[in-house]
Amino acid sequence: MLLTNRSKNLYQEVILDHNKNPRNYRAIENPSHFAKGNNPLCGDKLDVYLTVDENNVVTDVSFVGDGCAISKASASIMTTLVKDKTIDEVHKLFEGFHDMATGKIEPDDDPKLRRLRAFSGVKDLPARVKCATLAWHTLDAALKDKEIVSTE
Amino acid sequence: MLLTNRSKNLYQEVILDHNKNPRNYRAIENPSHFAKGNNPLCGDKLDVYLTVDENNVVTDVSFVGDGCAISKASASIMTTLVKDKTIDEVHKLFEGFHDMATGKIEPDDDPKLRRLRAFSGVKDLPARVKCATLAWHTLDAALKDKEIVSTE
Amino acid sequence: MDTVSNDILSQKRETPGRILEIRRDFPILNRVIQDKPLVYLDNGASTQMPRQVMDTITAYHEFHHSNVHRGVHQLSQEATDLYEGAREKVRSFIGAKSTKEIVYTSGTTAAINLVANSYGTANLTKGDKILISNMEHHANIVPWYMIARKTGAEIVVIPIHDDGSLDMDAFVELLDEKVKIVCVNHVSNALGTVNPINEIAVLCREKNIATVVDGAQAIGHFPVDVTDLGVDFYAFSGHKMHGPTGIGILYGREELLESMEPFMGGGDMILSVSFDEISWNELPYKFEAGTPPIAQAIGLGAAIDYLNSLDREFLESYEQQLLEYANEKLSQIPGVRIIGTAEGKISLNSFVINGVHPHDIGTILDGEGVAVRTGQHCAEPVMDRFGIPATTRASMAFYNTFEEIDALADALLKVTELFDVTD
Amino acid sequence: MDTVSNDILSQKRETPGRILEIRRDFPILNRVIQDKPLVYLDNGASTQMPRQVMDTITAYHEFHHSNVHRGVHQLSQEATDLYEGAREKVRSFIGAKSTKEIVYTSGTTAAINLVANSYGTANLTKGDKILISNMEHHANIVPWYMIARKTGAEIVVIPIHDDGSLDMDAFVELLDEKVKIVCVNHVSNALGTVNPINEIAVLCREKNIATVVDGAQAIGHFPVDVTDLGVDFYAFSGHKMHGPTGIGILYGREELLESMEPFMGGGDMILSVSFDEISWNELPYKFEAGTPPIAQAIGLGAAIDYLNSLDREFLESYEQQLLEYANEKLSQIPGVRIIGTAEGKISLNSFVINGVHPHDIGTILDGEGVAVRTGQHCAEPVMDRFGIPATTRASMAFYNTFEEIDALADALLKVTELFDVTD
Ligand SMILES: Cc1ncc(COP(=O)(O)O)c(C=O)c1O
Ligand SMILES: Cc1ncc(COP(=O)(O)O)c(C=O)c1O
Repeated sequence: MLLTNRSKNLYQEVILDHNKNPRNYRAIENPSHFAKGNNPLCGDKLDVYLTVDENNVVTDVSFVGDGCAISKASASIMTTLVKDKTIDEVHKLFEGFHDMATGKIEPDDDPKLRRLRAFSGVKDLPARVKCATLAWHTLDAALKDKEIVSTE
Repeated sequence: MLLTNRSKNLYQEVILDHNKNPRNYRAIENPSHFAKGNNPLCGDKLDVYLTVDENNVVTDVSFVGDGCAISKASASIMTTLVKDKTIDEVHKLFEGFHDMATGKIEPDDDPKLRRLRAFSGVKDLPARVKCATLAWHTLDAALKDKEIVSTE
Repeated sequence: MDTVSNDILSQKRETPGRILEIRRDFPILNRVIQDKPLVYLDNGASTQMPRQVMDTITAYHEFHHSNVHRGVHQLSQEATDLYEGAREKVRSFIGAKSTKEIVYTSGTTAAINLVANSYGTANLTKGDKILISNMEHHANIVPWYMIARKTGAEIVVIPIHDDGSLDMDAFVELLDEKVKIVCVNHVSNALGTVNPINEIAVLCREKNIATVVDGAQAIGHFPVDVTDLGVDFYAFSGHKMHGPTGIGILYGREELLESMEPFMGGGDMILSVSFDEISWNELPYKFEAGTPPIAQAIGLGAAIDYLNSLDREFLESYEQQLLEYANEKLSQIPGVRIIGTAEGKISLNSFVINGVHPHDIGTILDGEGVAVRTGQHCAEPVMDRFGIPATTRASMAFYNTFEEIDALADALLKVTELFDVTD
Repeated sequence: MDTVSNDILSQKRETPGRILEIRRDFPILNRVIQDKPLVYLDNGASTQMPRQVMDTITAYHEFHHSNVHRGVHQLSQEATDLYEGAREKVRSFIGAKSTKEIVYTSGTTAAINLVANSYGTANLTKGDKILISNMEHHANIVPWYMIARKTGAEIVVIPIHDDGSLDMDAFVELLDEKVKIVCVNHVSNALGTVNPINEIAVLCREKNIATVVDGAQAIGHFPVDVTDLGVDFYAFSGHKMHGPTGIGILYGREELLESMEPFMGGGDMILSVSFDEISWNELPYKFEAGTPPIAQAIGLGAAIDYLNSLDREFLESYEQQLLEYANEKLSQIPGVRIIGTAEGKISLNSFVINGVHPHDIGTILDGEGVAVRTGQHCAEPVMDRFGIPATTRASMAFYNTFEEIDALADALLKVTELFDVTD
């Protein structure tokens, strides 16, 4: 089966896998932070849960929601990456991811983006950037104690 | 002085003369019929007064108003033509005039239109047809006992 | 409507030469998307424009442009003649009785907002009901929601069956004396369903209920006669019938339009203005404030000329063949479920695929040059009704070919392979 | 503004080569009217479109057309990029802070109706005052008249001086605590007057009064910076700046737009819809219901590109030379009186001729190929103020020439000879 480059770039094994078997797909009972994310354009909806300890370290993180493969895989991979990181590190990662998804930097520019490089293909698909970044925006909102965020 | 044909056709001596010296330009004290005409596009305003006797003959007719040369001359010439005519004859004349002004018939098609032929030029100027016919529409409205008529 | 036997459908079909000829009028159909020829199946969102309409618009700007109605000079007269001539074309195209019933607006949405504001506000009070079908586009919901909040009227939903057809029994039961307005689309943009507008209009006319019909998806697909249909208001957009954006039509029955107050104020819709007293112009100008979309109205007239130059009966039956062929092809793809299977449909298929989000389908299809729409199609209540977040929609026009349906099916197969979809 | 001595003016003047070159961009300027070359002096009603804008619109239809915002496919993305790119061009052209402040409408009239309905209704109650200048176009009167009737607010007129300038002393006196909204045009279409908008805006901002500025006649003639001006709302139309009909802009200060309810309802202006609850989209989409005028917005962007490609400072001073030349020429015609002689004016002359109705002047000029507007110019209160039924208006654009002013003067001389006018 031959897909054009653009789609092949985006729908890599890793994304298809995380879409099918999302990690940390559950609610946290008493999260210290929580937010709902919403991309009305395509109907993506995500809840992000976090437990942050007194040292500003993310000790647990999870998500629940409905959405396209891109948004789901992005949320799943995000949860695996931010666990055990400080809030500061999380913010830096978000920034880097955002810049990569919007084509401002290349994934190779920053070794920390290695495990997010699968999403670098969205930069050619402006309509999909919001799918890829929804989970991150929602996480960001949760940490800022905003309860609802929309990426439209 | 050379004017293009179209304007020359329209602004003939007879129209310029009636515009400058309108006939029957006065109010009638106790008219049997009266109407106000209004062409909001160019601000033409005309009052038409009529006295019709028991035999349906127009024994007196006059007008007062403000307007362009075409509408004023048309009103003036109209008053000179309908005097002493029966209402039936007036209606026929209006019809013929209307058909000529809108290009449906030629002035030569009907000897009764001889004295109205100066207005045959408006058929090439759709924006001016309403100016030429305003007085007649107002006369018609007066005879039908409509008090206000607008040709827009 | 032709019936085509299954034997024929399961084979590849050849597109008639007449269609291939028509395609030449549409330059955009030659576009290449990522090395693949464009397969434009997003006609429900907006249709493409033939060369003839483009040329008319350009010629207007090259030779005749001027403001309309207000000028004695020749360009203004020419522009007015073209602009009002287009109105007469619209009148005749939809079988209205008089050009007084043809109001130019900026689109279907603006047309319905006009009705909701001018007719709705004056004719609705607390406790009155507005019936709105469950398959409406937001354009025929949101304006009524806003007016309902203002007037205290209540919105009542006309349910639809599982196949996407209107529940006419339920509709008849809902028609009590509190109902003042019924809002239905002629064709659903999310389902393709063609509604029995004439039947609805007859029922409403008997009870003096106003019908507001959203014809946006009908007008480009089959002939519409508003007088035969017996509706009170009918709205549509130029860009859904191969004409320009920025122009739409509100048809309104003269008697009703006559009774309504203007929606917007400005130049050209008044007879006289002072700061204390304003009198409105006559129909249809009362509803056309300001400089109208002149070039767009003329372009719409050109689109009507274009459609009239084609054999519309043939096109309609051809579009039905496209639909049947698409049905057949889609049924062969694992995991596909078509949303909207009513008997009368235009050539449009909304569908979902087991476990694959429409957005992903849309992106992968785009990579194959196939342009479809994915999402809620501005018809969220339809999605709620069928319990799905969104669909993928392939919406055809008469210039689409059987080969393009094949391309759609091939691309969908790639999706199901990639996502490992089974039935 | 150049000052040109009378000696030079009384001679024939030669049009600069740069202007003759610009004229080549406008195909319609080659039109012949009854064997005479067209002299288009009706730019106040609508301006002509350069080839560059026509080509952009055609190219859009040939290569990129699709509905915007809602699609994942490439055409939709291209159309959206072009459409939103044009919004950014508009933002930068008028110095707005954010594209959130740039709302596409169908024209100036629709823009002002939006403000009157959304801002007016929410911020006016019985006894409040709306100040409206005596030189407004109906577009900035009628919507307020309609809202005043609904809300019980009162319209108060800001008087003008005999030269057609705003009476600023009277304005300052009128600014009491009941005043909620001030409506002024930047430039009067009937008089040509340029109003001191910045001064007005500063006075209003101090008192928390909203300023609604009608920029329809300003935008094509000189650079406008809404942030520098300090206004709250600013409206203009594409067709008055060499762009298409069917498109206009409402600039609104973000804070105010944010606080306002939508004017029209439909697709694209909502976040979510059910029959019970609807939530609005963010700025500027909240105010853009339905399929927007996509091709027209892109055409407006092209018009901005075109204007930016010219030396606007030179054009502005050239237009002032045209005005002075026209003043001189008109003063030589028997019986002519210019209405509107304020110090700051755009290149536009309204005038009357003793004993000759403007309609007759217009027809005779048309016979000479000279297109002027005659009538009330949708500004009846101006006519009432000067006690005249109508005027003849010659309104220039940068592509007009000194020779065209000569042609106007020659044609007017024919009028005065025909009607035997003396001073
Ligand atoms: C000063 C002024 N305001 C408003 C308008 C109305 O603009 P539009 O007709 O494009 O809505 C015009 C033009 O006719 C105008 O000259
Ligand atoms: C059924 C239906 N109604 C209304 C509309 C709105 O039309 P427009 O966006 O042209 O105003 C559309 C198109 O989007 C539609 O499909």
